Amino acid sequence: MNKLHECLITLHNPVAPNHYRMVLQSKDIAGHSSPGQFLMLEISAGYYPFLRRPMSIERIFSDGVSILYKVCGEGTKILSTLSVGEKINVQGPLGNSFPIPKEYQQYLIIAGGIGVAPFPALVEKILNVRGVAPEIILAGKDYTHLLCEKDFRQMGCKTHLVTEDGSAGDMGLATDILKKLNITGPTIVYTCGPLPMIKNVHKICIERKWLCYASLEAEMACGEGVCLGCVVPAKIEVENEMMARVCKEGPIFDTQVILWEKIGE
Amino acid sequence: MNKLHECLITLHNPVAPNHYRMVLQSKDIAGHSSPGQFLMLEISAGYYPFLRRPMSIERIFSDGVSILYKVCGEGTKILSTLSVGEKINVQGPLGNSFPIPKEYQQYLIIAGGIGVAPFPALVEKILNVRGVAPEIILAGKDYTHLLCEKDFRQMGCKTHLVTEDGSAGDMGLATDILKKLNITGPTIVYTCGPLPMIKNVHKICIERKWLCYASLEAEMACGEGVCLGCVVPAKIEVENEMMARVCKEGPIFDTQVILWEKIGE
Amino acid sequence: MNVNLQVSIGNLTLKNPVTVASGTFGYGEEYSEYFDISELGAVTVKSLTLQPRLGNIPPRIVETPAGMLNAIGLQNVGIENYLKYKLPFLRKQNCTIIANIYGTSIEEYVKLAEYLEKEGGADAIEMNLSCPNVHDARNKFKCPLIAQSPEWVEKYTSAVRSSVKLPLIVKLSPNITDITEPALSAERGGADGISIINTLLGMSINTHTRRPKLKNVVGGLSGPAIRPVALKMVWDVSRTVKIPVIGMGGICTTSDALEFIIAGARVVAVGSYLFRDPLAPIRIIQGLRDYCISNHLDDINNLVGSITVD
Amino acid sequence: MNVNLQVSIGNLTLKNPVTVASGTFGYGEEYSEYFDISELGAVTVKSLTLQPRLGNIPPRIVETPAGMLNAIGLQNVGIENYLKYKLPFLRKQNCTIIANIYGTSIEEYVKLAEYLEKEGGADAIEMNLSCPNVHDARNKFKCPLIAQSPEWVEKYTSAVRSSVKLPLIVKLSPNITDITEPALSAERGGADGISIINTLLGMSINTHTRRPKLKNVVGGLSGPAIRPVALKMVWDVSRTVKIPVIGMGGICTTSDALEFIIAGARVVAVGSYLFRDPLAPIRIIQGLRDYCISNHLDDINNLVGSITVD
Ligand SMILES: Cc1cc2nc3c(=O)[nH]c(=O)nc-3n(C[C@H](O)[C@H](O)[C@H](O)COP(=O)(O)OP(=O)(O)OC[C@H]3O[C@@H](n4cnc5c(N)ncnc54)[C@H](O)[C@@H]3O)c2cc1C
Ligand SMILES: Cc1cc2nc3c(=O)[nH]c(=O)nc-3n(C[C@H](O)[C@H](O)[C@H](O)COP(=O)(O)OP(=O)(O)OC[C@H]3O[C@@H](n4cnc5c(N)ncnc54)[C@H](O)[C@@H]3O)c2cc1C
Ligand SMILES: Cc1cc2nc3c(=O)[nH]c(=O)nc-3n(C[C@H](O)[C@H](O)[C@H](O)COP(=O)(O)O)c2cc1C
Ligand SMILES: Cc1cc2nc3c(=O)[nH]c(=O)nc-3n(C[C@H](O)[C@H](O)[C@H](O)COP(=O)(O)O)c2cc1C
Ligand code: FES
Ligand code: FES
Repeated sequence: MNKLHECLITLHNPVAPNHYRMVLQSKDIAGHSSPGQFLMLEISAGYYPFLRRPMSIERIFSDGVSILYKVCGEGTKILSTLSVGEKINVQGPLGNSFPIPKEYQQYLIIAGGIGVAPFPALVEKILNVRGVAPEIILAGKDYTHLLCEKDFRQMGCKTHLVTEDGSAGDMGLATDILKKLNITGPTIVYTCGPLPMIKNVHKICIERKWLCYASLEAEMACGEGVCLGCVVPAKIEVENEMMARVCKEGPIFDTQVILWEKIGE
Repeated sequence: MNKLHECLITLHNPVAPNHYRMVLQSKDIAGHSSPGQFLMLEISAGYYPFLRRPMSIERIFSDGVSILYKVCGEGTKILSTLSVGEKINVQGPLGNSFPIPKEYQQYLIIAGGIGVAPFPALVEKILNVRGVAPEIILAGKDYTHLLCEKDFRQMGCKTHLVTEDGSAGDMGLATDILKKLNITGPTIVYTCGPLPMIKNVHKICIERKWLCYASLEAEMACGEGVCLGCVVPAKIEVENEMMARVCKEGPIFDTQVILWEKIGE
Repeated sequence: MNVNLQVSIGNLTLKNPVTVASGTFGYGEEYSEYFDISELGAVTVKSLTLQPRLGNIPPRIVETPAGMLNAIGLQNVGIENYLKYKLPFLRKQNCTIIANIYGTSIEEYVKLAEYLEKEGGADAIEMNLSCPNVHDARNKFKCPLIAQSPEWVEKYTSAVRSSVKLPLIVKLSPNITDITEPALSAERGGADGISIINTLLGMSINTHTRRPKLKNVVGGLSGPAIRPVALKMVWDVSRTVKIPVIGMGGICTTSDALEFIIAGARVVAVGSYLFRDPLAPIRIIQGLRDYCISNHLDDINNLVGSITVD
Repeated sequence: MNVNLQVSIGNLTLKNPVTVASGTFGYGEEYSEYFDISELGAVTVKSLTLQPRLGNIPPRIVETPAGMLNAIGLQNVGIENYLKYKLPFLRKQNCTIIANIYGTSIEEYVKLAEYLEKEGGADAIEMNLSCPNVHDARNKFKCPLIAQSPEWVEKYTSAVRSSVKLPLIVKLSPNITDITEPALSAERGGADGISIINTLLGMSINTHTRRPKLKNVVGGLSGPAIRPVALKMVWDVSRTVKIPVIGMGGICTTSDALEFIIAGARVVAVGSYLFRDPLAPIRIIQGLRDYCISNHLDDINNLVGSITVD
């Protein structure tokens, strides 16, 4: 399978202040992608920026995939200026994907801000393979940071909104909702968003003996496991401590394998 | 006068293979420009490329100026992708301009390839201030490299075409035509193009005791005389040998002051 | 036209002068999904140490203008795992292998080299005497790299030289006043080739937290940003020593590779730019062939050091 | 909020910590068309020599990824013309002046400094001991820069120190194994400040002609490409010496300037980036003020060296 593609941009829309959705045409990428995987985008032809930018796959269509991104630096700013009809060099799909173990009847997604990006594809897949719609907690700074709400509702998901300023849904954090939710029984939690959120979700899951899969982020150079730049301390094989590559062993990790105490900040 | 301008691109057309004309909106630049001066264009917001690109002013309108350029490297390639309606940061006008001394009744322009760029503005000015249309030798590799021919004819210039492959006009070099031209009396020659052409035009002018002004090119960093990167060996003030800055003392030089023997290649 | 792209380092012949820089190609598996890695003149593997190493605490990389800083800290599987799990793949692909090694003493380098030779783990050995990321950044201050001491370079080189027969390459650091001094030492010590350059020391600060962006504080700068510096050092060294120079530092395109070869590099390595374009080395091999053809050169060796300086 | 931006080098007070790098601002006239140059903490002028110099034969500059190479070769009007034709303008504008000087011997440096002091030609002197473009590139090989020899740095510095009272800054080269050594020498020699960095040696080759793009073969690399290297050296030196450091190397934005100040620079200089944006220093002065306000700092001096390294 070829992992380097010149993709036509077939859609590029603002979806919220500073947030965009881009659809990339490629049957090849679409045919090989699974929810949770990501792409490395070549932002410009020159050396500015020098490195590609990692972006989660938001949705998988028959002839392409979409990404959902936030402008937060030079690279994403330039990305946001590209027009429909232009081409962009895309590497991927890369990394592992969300496991959907059968033994769990309940699926709960907890997304913080732009961390929602990988979940539309996941919801579709769970609907397809398990026939249930996951419950979702959508958290954000304010109402403009709650993305994909409509999509999730259309797919039949029970969706809880929570904002730090109370401008939509409850006021508070994702974990406030999580603590209040009346869910019992074997549950599997999928989460993505700011690291402190993921850490807290992980703790709550441990207490409840739930399985928790998080999509992690790290500065990446190669996206292919060769530079060893994107690592996170983890215990993956038989208690063996290692530096796991977010781009290869991840980006999806069972949060129990992450050595949280060794992660700074 | 402010020399830094965010200019709207109001026209951007291919005029020949790899050649473009761009019109930059700015009353300020238009109001202060003279034929022979140049602009330094910021090609992109990032550091690729790092330096601005020098471009001659082709024509001066009431509310802007045009440039005529050839794609020959990374910078001009990126420039050629900009669209009408986008803005570009332009520094200028910079440098000196073509002198039009009264004592000469005959004006002859010799342009090689993209070296034609500064001459439409010069022809307009000579028409305005002297009421005569200069005679023009337009030289190029082949017929696609003869630019502005129509413009010059419309302005009433007698125009001689010459191409290396004979695909338009005579076959040969600009200097072949120059040698054949039946011009006598005090003549002033303006020239721009490849350095060997300029050198040969200069030699012929010396023989004929004609005055010759050339627009020179040099790698430039600042365009403002501070980096001393763009110099050419010259004897400008009272026989004093110096390294003249193409961006400040030039780009227009009386070819007699250039120390041709000290220019390599 | 038939063009010879073969070049030699010691008694090793590479089918073409293009390899990859250690640490930017792993052990070959990942990029073998992108192209047939046996097409490379050689695969240079990530630095190997006696024991597996976890490397530095992240963040380990920062993007910089036209380049990047890394402070990986030599995370690697260790020599035994390499021989057991990585080597068979490379051999199956039929790759020419340059094994890069890193030790904390002369003895460790010797052990690593001997082990590699005994187990057939490499076709040439590259001694990394110049990794900027394995000391604590604050102590590094008065604890120079081996490559910064011409005297030590010679000692290290000759110790390894006298214990193995494999072609021996010494990788030097650009963080030095005069790169030709350790280069001459390496040659005297018996090296068959010199790799330049490893990364330039650099750092980057987060102005909000007022902390270094790299957890290890300091890292190594690579990428096109450093290309002019690398090229100058290749020119300096290749005029000074008689053994071949393996040039690297910001090589992205055929034109970049040509600059290094014309300056005097017998072999060129693509490093950080692989992260942008994994196919770059293949494009360069083809591009070198094309350049030779259009310039009527039937042997790339005639291009090496062909710079004219008046 | 009132923010103090004043900083000192020796007994000279600058109204803010932003100057320009020697050789990128001429003698101030040109860019005074763009902004009020007296708003700068100081104007640092192009290197001055005893006699006017024509400089190197062109081509003198080459663009490189995120940077440029220059081989100007110290073209300048000479000290007398400076005093006669350039100084009056700077004085009329009310600029604080750092005069950068270059000599080919201790005596020349002393003469230049004494002349400047006598004629009131500067408010501080910067000794350029690190110009990479004034030797023939091929001889340069074994003819190091003064700044590459800690011993000579001390001799040169103390000679000038003992002949003038003006604040004395020594400008060092990054082409060195350990920049702290000449920095310590300069301090011992009596310098009031250290400017780092001058350019990194580099080169570039035209692959069609197989000749160097610069007529002088080798040039000095500047611009954002070298910023991480410069920042690391500023951090190293400012932890080592007690005198102020003037940091430069690829500074373009307020954020870049902040990195240098947080790393330990008391003053920052904008160099090559002026060619892109002549207003950059003014933007940075305003940006530093804004940063201080939003970070509740009433004195920029409290930011100097405020990096946290755990
Ligand atoms: C596996 C993965 C999936 C991601 N998916 C998405 C997504 O779907 N939508 C989205 O908006 N963002 C996503 N991100 C984050 C996204 O990659 C960064 O926001 C982006 O790289 C910022 O680039 P910039 O040039 O705008 O920012 P700058 O700050 O200018 O970037 C400088 C450097 O830092 C890196 N960087 C900056 N922020 C991050 C970050 N949060 N994570 C990793 N590297 C970073 C950049 O890649 C670049 O190398 C993902 C990151 C990873 C690792
Ligand atoms: C005063 C002046 C006026 C000019 N007017 C015009 C014009 O009207 N139309 C036009 O097409 N071109 C003109 N040029 C040449 C034009 O500036 C170059 O073609 C352009 O800079 C090439 O940039 P690039 O990035 O495409 O090429 P690259 O080769 O990638 O550029 C690399 C570097 O070399 C410099 N460079 C390359 N070619 C030249 C050149 N011929 N002269 C000076 N520097 C060069 C670039 O500016 C850049 O710094 C002029 C040059 C000068 C000095
Ligand atoms: C992420 C990364 C890891 C590296 N690891 C090693 C290493 O393990 N051993 C080594 O000798 N050099 C290592 N290097 C240095 C490269 O081999 C090379 O010398 C340097 O990056 C310059 O080349 P480039 O600019 O093309 O990347 C590493 C470089 C990078 C960017
Ligand atoms: C065109 C040019 C000319 C320079 N001339 C001098 C000089 O005359 N004296 C000097 O000490 N440094 C000179 N420098 C070095 C700069 O002062 C500065 O140290 C270096 O460029 C790094 O800063 P930058 O990356 O911001 O340009 C020159 C640099 C450039 C680009
Ligand atoms: S990004 Fe290179 S190993 Fe993960
Ligand atoms: S381009 Fe800087 S002096 Fe002319």
